[in-house]
Amino acid sequence: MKLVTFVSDYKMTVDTLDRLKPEKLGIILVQNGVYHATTKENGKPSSMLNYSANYYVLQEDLETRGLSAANVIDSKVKVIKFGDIVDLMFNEYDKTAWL
Amino acid sequence: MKLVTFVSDYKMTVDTLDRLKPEKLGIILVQNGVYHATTKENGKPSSMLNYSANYYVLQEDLETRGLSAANVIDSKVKVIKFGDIVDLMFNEYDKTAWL
Amino acid sequence: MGKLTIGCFASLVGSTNLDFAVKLSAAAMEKGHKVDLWVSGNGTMISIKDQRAFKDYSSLEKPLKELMAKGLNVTACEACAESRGYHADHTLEGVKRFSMDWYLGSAFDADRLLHIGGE
Amino acid sequence: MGKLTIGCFASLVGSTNLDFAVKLSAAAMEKGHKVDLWVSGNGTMISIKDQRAFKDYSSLEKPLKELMAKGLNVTACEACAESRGYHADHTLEGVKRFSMDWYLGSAFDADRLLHIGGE
Amino acid sequence: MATTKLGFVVTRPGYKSENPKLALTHAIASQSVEIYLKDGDIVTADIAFVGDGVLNCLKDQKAVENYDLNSTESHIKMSLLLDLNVLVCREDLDRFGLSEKDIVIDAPEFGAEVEVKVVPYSEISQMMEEMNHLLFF
Amino acid sequence: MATTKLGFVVTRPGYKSENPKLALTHAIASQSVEIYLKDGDIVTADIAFVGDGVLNCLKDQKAVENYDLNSTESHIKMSLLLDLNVLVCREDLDRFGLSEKDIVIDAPEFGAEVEVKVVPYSEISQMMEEMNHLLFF
Repeated sequence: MKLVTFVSDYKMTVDTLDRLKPEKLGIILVQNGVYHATTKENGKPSSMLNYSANYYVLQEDLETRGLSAANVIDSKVKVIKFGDIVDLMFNEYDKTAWL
Repeated sequence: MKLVTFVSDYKMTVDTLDRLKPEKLGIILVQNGVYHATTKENGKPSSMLNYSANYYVLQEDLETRGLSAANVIDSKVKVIKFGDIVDLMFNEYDKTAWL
Repeated sequence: MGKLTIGCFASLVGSTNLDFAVKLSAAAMEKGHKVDLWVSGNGTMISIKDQRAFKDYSSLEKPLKELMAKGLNVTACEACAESRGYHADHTLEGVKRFSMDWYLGSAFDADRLLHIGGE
Repeated sequence: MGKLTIGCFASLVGSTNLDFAVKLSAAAMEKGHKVDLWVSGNGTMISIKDQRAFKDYSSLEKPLKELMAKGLNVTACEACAESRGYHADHTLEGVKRFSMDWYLGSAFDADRLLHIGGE
Repeated sequence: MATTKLGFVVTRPGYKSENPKLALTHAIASQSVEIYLKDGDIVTADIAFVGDGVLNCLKDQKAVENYDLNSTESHIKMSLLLDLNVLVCREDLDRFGLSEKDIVIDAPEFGAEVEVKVVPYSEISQMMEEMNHLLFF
Repeated sequence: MATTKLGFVVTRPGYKSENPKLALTHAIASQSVEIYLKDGDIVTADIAFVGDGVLNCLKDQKAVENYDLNSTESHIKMSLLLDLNVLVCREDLDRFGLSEKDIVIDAPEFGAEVEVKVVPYSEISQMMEEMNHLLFF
């Protein structure tokens, strides 16, 4: 399957992502999930960025928290808007998971 | 201070307990926090049991989850009821923290 | 153009999950998709009418009404609503109330489904 | 005997935090303590009257009424309630509604305070 | 005549949040969805407990006694009565040192003929592949 | 004539839950609590951001623009205007590679005369010792 997952928390209480092995994986960082794209702890990026996946982060949720594209620490994470989420869901992936 | 803390989750998203160093510390495991008293992962007890503290677990919340005093893995954890929580709060501790 | 079914189970004011669901509905409709929004659990909070809009609390009555006027289909879980004291006479005009099978019925012919569960 | 102030910010049906607050109130009153219960955020859900009691959802109207009859003091955050569409005319009899300073006023002479925040 | 398959995946322990319970009540609602569909069309619901979600399956839950609330155990049994496919991840049970004897497996007192299946994660993964939509709780 | 000191401790990041915001609005309510008290009695509110809670203090939060919602930033500034003691844990800022220039420090546009204090955890610990009651958010 082609699965796009939504990560909405900074500290995760589930480890579902470690075991999902879809043919194609997208990770959209939303709400407090956006900190995975912007925040290093003790100089280390979040392990959330270690999956073999296409990464996206929601611009509105960055801005709400005082962050912006300039704060994104890894160029593989693409800043997107709600309309882009719709296109990803319909055109690039066939199933979704909100973790 | 004499601090009694309530732990209501199994997976914690805050590490507050690591830094609190009260003169006297009590930890009451309630709701999904009761699993810290009963559940080993890969044979290892929860690190929640590693603090230098007096430990308690709420009987009602054990039973609701299909657990009982017989499942408590460490004898230092005392099974208590709501009335005991009241007595602990008023007689043994002066401040509370719900983490 | 396709059909998107969104299920949202978390509350309006306590989290931004419902804000997310409403904004995603708007974006999908703008692109010509049909959208069904199912709210269950604390998410049924969105179905109450006359929520006072303060700047300290998120308020979705206005955007929801605008989207419903454009065809957004919003249904609340009846049992979840009733158990919270949200009765039919306090329901926002246009919001339907059905039992949980409605969500599954909507999923039947959905091209995509986004279930927002979590905490 | 002392005074216990409990503040509960999470919801009735979505979590058992309010169940916990009500059971702890009952236990404290049984031991002769005076109890103030402040509900804010989604916790204001407890203040609505006519919540239908299903066995699949926790229901606190009955124990709450019994405890209020015995002196439990329950107050809901007015802004949190209004923003959710919980208005005065749908409030459970005996539950008061004040602004947030009420909680701090209750804390002033409380011997113990338990603030149930969390998620 | 079409079938849409929904996969309900429970990843969190229960009671603190009502979500694990709502997973089961929504899955059970697949039995009455026909009123919204054309003759012959159906929606199926498979349920999987993975990660800390397997803790929902412990037996002897006294939720009625303590919180006047139907237990998650009783909802699992109801799912069995309705012939739903209920999977529990064996690796996660192992991680917690739990076995079949600790969890709800059958519901003869409800008249249920199917049982909970304790399976390796690979089978749950396979189930997720086969579904049209996934719902994580 | 008595004083009760309340310590509001914010340990989680904001917006996903409304709790960090409620910490600030409740702390601000210490300014109007007198109506419930006798002359001369007061309730004070100190606020500390620790752990992931320090992320609430980032400046330039566009919550009004995106969610039509007052930002946590504006509530911190309001707390400064009201002379509340606002502490931010230096070790946690360091852990995130953040410094004073990244977070809300003052609110001259509100007419606030006090500033946010970035302090070592030991000072927050000391504050907690001095309080009569603690409220963790």
